[in-house]
Amino acid sequence: MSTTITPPPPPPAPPKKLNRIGLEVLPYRGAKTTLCAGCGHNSISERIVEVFYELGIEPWKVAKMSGIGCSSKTPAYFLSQSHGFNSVHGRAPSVATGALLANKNLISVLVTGDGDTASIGIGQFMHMLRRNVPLVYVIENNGVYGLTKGQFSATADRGSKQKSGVINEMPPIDCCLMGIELGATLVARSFSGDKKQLSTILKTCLSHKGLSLVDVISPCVTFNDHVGSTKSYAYVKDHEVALQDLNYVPYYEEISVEIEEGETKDVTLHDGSHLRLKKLSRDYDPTNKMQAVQALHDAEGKGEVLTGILYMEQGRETLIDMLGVVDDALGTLPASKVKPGPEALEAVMEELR
Amino acid sequence: MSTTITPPPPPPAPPKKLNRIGLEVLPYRGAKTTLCAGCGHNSISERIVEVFYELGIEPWKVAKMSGIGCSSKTPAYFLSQSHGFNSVHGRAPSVATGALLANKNLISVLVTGDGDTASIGIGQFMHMLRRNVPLVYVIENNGVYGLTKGQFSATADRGSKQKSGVINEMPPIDCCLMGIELGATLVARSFSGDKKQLSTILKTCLSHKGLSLVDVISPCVTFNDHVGSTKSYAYVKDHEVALQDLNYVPYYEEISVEIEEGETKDVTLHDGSHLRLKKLSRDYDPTNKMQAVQALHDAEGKGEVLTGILYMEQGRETLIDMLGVVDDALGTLPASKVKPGPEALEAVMEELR
Amino acid sequence: MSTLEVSPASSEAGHQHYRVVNDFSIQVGTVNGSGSQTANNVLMRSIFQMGIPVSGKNLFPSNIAGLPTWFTIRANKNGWIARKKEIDFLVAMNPETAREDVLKLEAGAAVVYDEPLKLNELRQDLHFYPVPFDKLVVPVCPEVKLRKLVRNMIYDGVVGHLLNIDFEEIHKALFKQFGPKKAKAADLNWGAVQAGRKFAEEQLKKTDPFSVERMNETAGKIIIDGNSAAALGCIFAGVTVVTWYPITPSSSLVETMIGYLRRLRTDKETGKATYAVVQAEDELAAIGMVVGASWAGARAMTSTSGPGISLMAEFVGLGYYADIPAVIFDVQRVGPSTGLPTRTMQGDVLKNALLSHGDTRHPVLFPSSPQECFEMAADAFDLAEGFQTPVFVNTDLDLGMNNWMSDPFAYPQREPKRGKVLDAAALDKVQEFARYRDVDGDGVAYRTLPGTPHPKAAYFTRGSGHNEKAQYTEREDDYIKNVDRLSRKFASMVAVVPKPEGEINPKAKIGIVYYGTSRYAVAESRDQLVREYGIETSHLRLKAYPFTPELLDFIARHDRVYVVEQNRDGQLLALMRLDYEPAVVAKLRSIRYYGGMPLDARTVTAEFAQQEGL
Amino acid sequence: MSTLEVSPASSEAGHQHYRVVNDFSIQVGTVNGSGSQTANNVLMRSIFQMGIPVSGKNLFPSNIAGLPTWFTIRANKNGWIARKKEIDFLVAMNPETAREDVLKLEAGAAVVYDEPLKLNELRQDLHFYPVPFDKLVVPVCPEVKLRKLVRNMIYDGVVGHLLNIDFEEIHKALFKQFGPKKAKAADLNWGAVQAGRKFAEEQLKKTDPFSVERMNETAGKIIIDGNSAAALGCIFAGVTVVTWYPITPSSSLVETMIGYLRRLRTDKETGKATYAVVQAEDELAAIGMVVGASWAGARAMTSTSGPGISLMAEFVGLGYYADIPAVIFDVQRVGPSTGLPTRTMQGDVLKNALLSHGDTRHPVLFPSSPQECFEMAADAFDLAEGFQTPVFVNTDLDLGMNNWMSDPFAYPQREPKRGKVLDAAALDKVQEFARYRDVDGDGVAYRTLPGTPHPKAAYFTRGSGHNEKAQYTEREDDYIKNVDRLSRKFASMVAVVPKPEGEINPKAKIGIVYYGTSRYAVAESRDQLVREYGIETSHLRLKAYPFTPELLDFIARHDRVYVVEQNRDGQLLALMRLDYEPAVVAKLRSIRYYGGMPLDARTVTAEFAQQEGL
Ligand SMILES: Cc1ncc(C[n+]2csc(CCOP(=O)(O)OP(=O)(O)O)c2C)c(N)n1
Ligand SMILES: Cc1ncc(C[n+]2csc(CCOP(=O)(O)OP(=O)(O)O)c2C)c(N)n1
Ligand code: SF4
Ligand code: SF4
Ligand SMILES: [Mg+2]
Ligand SMILES: [Mg+2]
Repeated sequence: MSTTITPPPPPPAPPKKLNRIGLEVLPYRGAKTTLCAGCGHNSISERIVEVFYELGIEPWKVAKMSGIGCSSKTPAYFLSQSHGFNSVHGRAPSVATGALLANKNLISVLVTGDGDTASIGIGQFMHMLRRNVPLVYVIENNGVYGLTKGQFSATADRGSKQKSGVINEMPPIDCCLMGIELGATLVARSFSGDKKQLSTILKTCLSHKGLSLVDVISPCVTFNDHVGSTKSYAYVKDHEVALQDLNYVPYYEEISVEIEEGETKDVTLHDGSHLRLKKLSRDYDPTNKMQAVQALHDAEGKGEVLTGILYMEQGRETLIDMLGVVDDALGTLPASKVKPGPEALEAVMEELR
Repeated sequence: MSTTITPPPPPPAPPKKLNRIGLEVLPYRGAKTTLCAGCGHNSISERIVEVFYELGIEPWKVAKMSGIGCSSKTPAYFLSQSHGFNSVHGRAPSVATGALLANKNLISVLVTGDGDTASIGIGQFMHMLRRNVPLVYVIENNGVYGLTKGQFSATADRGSKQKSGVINEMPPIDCCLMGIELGATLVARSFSGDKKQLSTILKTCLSHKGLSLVDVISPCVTFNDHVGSTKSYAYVKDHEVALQDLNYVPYYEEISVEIEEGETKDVTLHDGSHLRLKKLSRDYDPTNKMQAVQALHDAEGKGEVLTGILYMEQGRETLIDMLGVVDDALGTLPASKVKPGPEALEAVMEELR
Repeated sequence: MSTLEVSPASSEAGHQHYRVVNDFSIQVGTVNGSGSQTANNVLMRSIFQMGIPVSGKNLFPSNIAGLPTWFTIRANKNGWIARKKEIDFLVAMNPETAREDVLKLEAGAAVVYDEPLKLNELRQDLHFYPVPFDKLVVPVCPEVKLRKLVRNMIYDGVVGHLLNIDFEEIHKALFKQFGPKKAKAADLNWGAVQAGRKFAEEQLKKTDPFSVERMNETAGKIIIDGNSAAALGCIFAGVTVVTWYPITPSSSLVETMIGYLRRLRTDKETGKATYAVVQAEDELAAIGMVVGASWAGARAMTSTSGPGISLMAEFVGLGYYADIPAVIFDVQRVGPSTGLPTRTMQGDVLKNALLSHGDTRHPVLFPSSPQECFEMAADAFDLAEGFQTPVFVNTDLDLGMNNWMSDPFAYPQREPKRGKVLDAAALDKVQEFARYRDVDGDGVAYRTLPGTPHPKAAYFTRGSGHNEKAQYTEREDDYIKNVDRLSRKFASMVAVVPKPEGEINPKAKIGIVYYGTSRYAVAESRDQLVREYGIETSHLRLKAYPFTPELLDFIARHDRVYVVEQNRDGQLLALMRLDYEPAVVAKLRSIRYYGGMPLDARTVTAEFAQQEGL
Repeated sequence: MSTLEVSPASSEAGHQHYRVVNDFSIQVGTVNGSGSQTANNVLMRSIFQMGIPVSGKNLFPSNIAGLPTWFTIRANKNGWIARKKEIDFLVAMNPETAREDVLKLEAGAAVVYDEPLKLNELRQDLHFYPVPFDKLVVPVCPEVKLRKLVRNMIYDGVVGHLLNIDFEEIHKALFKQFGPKKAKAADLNWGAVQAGRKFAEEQLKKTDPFSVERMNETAGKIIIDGNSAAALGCIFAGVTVVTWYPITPSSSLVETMIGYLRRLRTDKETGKATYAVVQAEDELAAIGMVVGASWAGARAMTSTSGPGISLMAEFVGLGYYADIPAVIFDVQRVGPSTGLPTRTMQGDVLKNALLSHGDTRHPVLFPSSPQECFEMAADAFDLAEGFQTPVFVNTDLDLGMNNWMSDPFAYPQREPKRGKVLDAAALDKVQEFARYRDVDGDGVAYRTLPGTPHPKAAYFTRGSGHNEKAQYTEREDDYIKNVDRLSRKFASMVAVVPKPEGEINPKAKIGIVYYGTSRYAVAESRDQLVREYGIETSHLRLKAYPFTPELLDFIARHDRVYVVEQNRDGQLLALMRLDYEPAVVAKLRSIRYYGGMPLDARTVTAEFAQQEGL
């Protein structure tokens, strides 16, 4: 039996919010997430949506890259109007590098997991760092392989406990330390639960020229959020030490607030935006490489999760700079630019006669 | 036309020198080298022959492992009575790990190149370090791919010049730094031209329990020994800074010389041998990880080649310890040890009914 | 088309016109991560305990929680336990898929569903049983957080009642499933079962024809998945080094093994391990460790699936060319690339046989049941060590991850065959040890292990050119001699690999060749062919590549032979095309299914009928 | 057995009984790293400049300096430039191999040798010319360090005189070799040539029959190696992204390309590069970058050899399954594993066609000459972008690293075919963009590039299951539809890949099928078959897999067809076995050579004769 009901007329739609390039938030969203409810990765996706929307970046300029894993699925869940590439396990760095070689004008965001980056992918990760490939590299770090059901990854801390009770005995690979040592020009750590810090860091990365690396502790609620895990929400909340209070002022906005001398440092980023770092408990100079290394060592010793901008170096040549390529995307240069003329071939032939 | 000459009777052979287990040096030698005359790698092979002979290690206990490259060929040129395995490019760490899993009683020496380790092999290298696989890992570091004719490897210094004039723009991977950060328990750097230091370091490694890493600058005379290269004989001689004057006293010899307080430090190694480190220009404590990291950073900044024992940590569990395996080699355990009885199978079957 | 041995279903459902006993399929559609796995296993196990042949297949998404997942149970008195394409009895718990699931049913099927879904509005020709799960769960499970999980157990009670399952058996199965340590959870769940039963008894009127009756076909049998069976097989074959990198559907092979190893392979005297398991950083390292360990004398293995196979290519080529044993379990899933990680396929057969650049050829074993997973582990090690070469065991997701009933495994009497290894004593006796000399003419040379205390023992292993004495060479003659020996070695394996099983029916003109998990669908399809078309067939189930003479003989005795496989490109047929004379190949036909579901008989029968013009 | 068109050599050497003009082989045996390469190239080039068809093959060890190396030159008036198995004229400079080299010669051969080696004591039936190289080098080269290098140039003078080579041509070749920037070195070396010439004129009495005489067969031709030709081909095909990892024998392809790119592809207006070359950390990264770059719209390629191919497997599978172009040059060497890195083979043909796990199939091109290396680069890019899939160009060490005479390359008039790419304007016109929809029925769907300023442009690329709209799916029907499209796409390529070349001889019952560098030996062997056995053959040289109808037609027209290839397992024949009906396969025979040397005609003829029972 079925009854027909006449629906009431829809209420008038509220005026939609538009960003500075006139887009709603919708094109910045992605498909519905298929990750577990409560997964840290979902919060990171939300931050990405928010940041791109707020900065008013044209979605079509963006290339979303990833490897394989729960984390690597997430590019499907944000920026539906950007091209995405969910490649193979651990090898997103090379794919992203290739994409930027083809089109240096792409804004590339690479999202990966700790297994994807630090286990199978550590080789490509390290060489991408050396090359200072200009992209934003986000590690959604939960210390386990989520998608294959919770085995330890190479970022699992020594002594951290698996759900089954097994204790990790191997020392962790600290991806931020690797980033600092190997050539990333912006290195930060954050926590999926810290909306403001993470958004600010992501915006800073998007204003930076060069490789920016953000290691985001992103708890896996299904396999690594229990007591004994050092990547649980509770553990990270208890052990997080933020290095700075961060504020980002985009280049297209006027700087209004005066900065307090001594306490806050203002850094002008590559695109003219500003990052303001307000000192918290300790003195920290993120342009000092050794200090950054030392701080990470100390934090590891104390079991602290150090968050904030760990390191930044401005002005270093990126891979693209070193290659000295033309301004337009190589991939779509017209034949006239990429096919030398008959006389060029004839000259070569003549030499070989 | 041929003339027959009666040869004079051979002179009586001089009494052959034997080492402490009664072997001549011959079984410690290998096949004739096919490397270029003057190649640093040949000197390293000589040191290995010398060290194993002098320490009187049974050749049959040794497994010589390598990847692919000029350097990786060298295991054929020493210890002809030891099993050798010249595997695939960049993946010797996994092969060596496997061999030690099968037979933990092997003394494993892995010889590799900078391309083999730092380029294609960096992933396996890093994970081997984390596992603290008990072997001696020797990098014959010439900054180039010798066997494929001189392309830069990932250890080439920034600004170093190729024979063709091309300048390297990428930052180098410092394998010692990686070793220290990732879990090697003995990290040293040496120079193929420094016989005494290299021998002493190799002996120390053989007395150490855990992963010992020796990065030996080993000039490639054919492709990287010119002016402008930072891995040439001349450059290294000019820029080498030795951290210590090293002396090794094997466990089976009595310690004769008294050590001078303050100047020399005596370290008892795992097998009871002693390493004596005499301070040179600067104070340096090789058990201090951060100091080691700092020293390498400083040296890089100054263009110095820091040699000697950079870092050591005694007593940490090796992979084999963590696995808690029986004393005998797993590979040759009798069937009675590795095949559970019928009752065991029946018990499992019963549970599944 | 249905295969019930009864009169066809009446078009107006609603009355129980006839009975269908011990011959139906159940499908439970739930949400991944909702704990339905336990309820499903209990259901399957209780039917099994009633002595009825049964199979259960988990059709799950590549996702941890939240996506649709299905579980199919087939109970069949004749022992047909292949997946049945048609669902007879649906339990629709997932709002996302319920409508489509119901619409796909054939007339006469039964549907237990979550009442608010109102599925009964969709069709008139089904037997509907609405159940108010949310209401029922409240009194049995006071703790709100647990309700999502416990809720599913209610359908076991409902279905148990409707199908006439003995509740004693459900109780037993449930408590077995939870184990003694989780008795409290078991009690809670048992309450849910009873609530479901009570509701069904009081509120539902049975109108569908399906039910179970006790049989005696499963006595003494066990229930086990292929991965666990393979794990046990490795342990009883004396594996000593295990390396792995997690990947669906192979992870559970090693994960289960770790558990059993702890229990079965801890040295009694010392309390130490007689094995080493290492989680590698990737598949290149996993196979590299296996190669190193095998070289040093261990029985070493790794387990992976498609993407891992691609990454292992270089090392497998080294193993082939340098005569190094290795055992690789490939729990096949749908490729290429990442493909469908939670769907089944026989997609790596040709690829594994040819893996790596250059001229290579590798043996591949094809287990079809947990029992064969168990037995072929030993075969694989014996083959790898006996022939000093990498060996693949190509199982698949269906076999590896699903629960199967099986005869209990017989204790392997055969001692491990460690192959031609010369120890110090043997070296004393030989005049010269030449690592790659074909002393026995079978292509298999003698080897020594590192650590052998003998001056003659050492040799140098390399993936570059080597002569008989393992010395480096680039000589044409040395190279040819060595790779000819490798060809000879491959040919020698024919005498040793597991022989096919089957039956030559003297009345049959047509033969069917198949392997692995196609076994179940083919058996049932052959029965369908007889009953529906009056066509008798012979059949041969292959267990190994290289092929043995039985296959050639089988083909010779038939006019045409269908090769059934679960991949797009006919990969096993491809190997036959490569190895056999054209006259032989001319008799071969191909039946392929590549949709990623476990193969069902109807698909085989239909394709056969079509190609035969029936 | 010799093929000279003259009366057989007298058994007592020592007198010049007859003349053999423009038909002989020279082999120079030296030590690797001794700079003999220059002397050899000058020798080859001066014969070339005299208008005589010539080829030069460097048979070098996998070593940088110190191991034996050989260079073989073949001069032949008929244009037979395959390697000749028998050496007519030996220059023995290397004490390590000189004896064995001399012992292998056939009676009547000539030997120029370093006097102290006393090779004349070994045999009576050769023409010996002792030369005191060490003495001669002293006056021409005061600098002791350089003598090792300059010494070799002396044999050019000796051989030039003995073979009657025009010294003007030697001079020209030498200065061309050194180039204007190294004029001083050239002068020094020219002095050495003259010293050799003077010595020979004054001290050696010509007794052997071999000499050159000017012809006009090389006018306008160039000398180039296949790798350089491929490099130029890529440049003129508009390559924009090149990635690589060094490996013999492929390194020089990219290294040469880098040089030419700087010169030919620096944007005139801005002085900036219209290309990017990246030396990757390994082959996984090299192919990963190519996949990423191609996805983003570049014409991207990499170059490698066997071990690199194995490492690229996973990404190639992704390219296949996700429809991403990629061009991979495989300069084949001897496998499996590291194999013989400096020896040639066609060992990756089958492997590349099938690379990666799961059901995959890839097109492979087979260039046979530098000219085809040049042309097929464009073909490969057009194919890769046209069909959105990885494409292999299987060249080999012989072609890639040896110097070949060639017609100059014609300027490619065809514009690059960039395939089905929708830009913003095109997107405006389409109603819906569905990335994997087979709009045209050829299996090739339309794609968009990242960075396209259009809201409809974006889609999501993945190696996991995807439907027409590039959405994630695990559905059976979606999967089957997609992989069926990929099969269709592969079939569509047949119409586009380069067609084979050959000739159907109406008198011939037997055909010969071959590809790549077997071309030269087959041409000569066919001539031998006619002259020695009176057997006429047809021939067909394949240029691509998938096979085109011409091949089937060719087979149909002959009783039997020999497939000639340079590998152990008959890899191309294997592909034919996979793709063709048994009746077709029944006609196929296999001639295989797998010793790692460039194929010679004698080997083909002998094998043919044996199989034909001649
Ligand atoms: C070559 C290969 N090996 C293994 C896998 C299986 N696999 C899929 S995801 C994954 C781990 C992912 O872990 P991580 O990167 O930490 O992501 P998370 O799921 O934790 O977000 C593995 C091992 C694969 N897809 N490919
Ligand atoms: C998979 C693979 N890629 C490339 C090569 C080619 N190759 C051989 S040795 C080598 C580099 C060796 O460099 P390094 O390790 O520094 O050793 P060196 O020769 O300098 O001692 C390369 C790239 C190979 N053998 N295998
Ligand atoms: S399994 Fe873990 S990482 Fe994966 S989606 Fe669930 S919570 Fe997130
Ligand atoms: S090329 Fe370089 S590394 Fe190789 S053997 Fe010669 S000098 Fe040594
Ligand atoms: Mg993770
Ligand atoms: Mg090197």
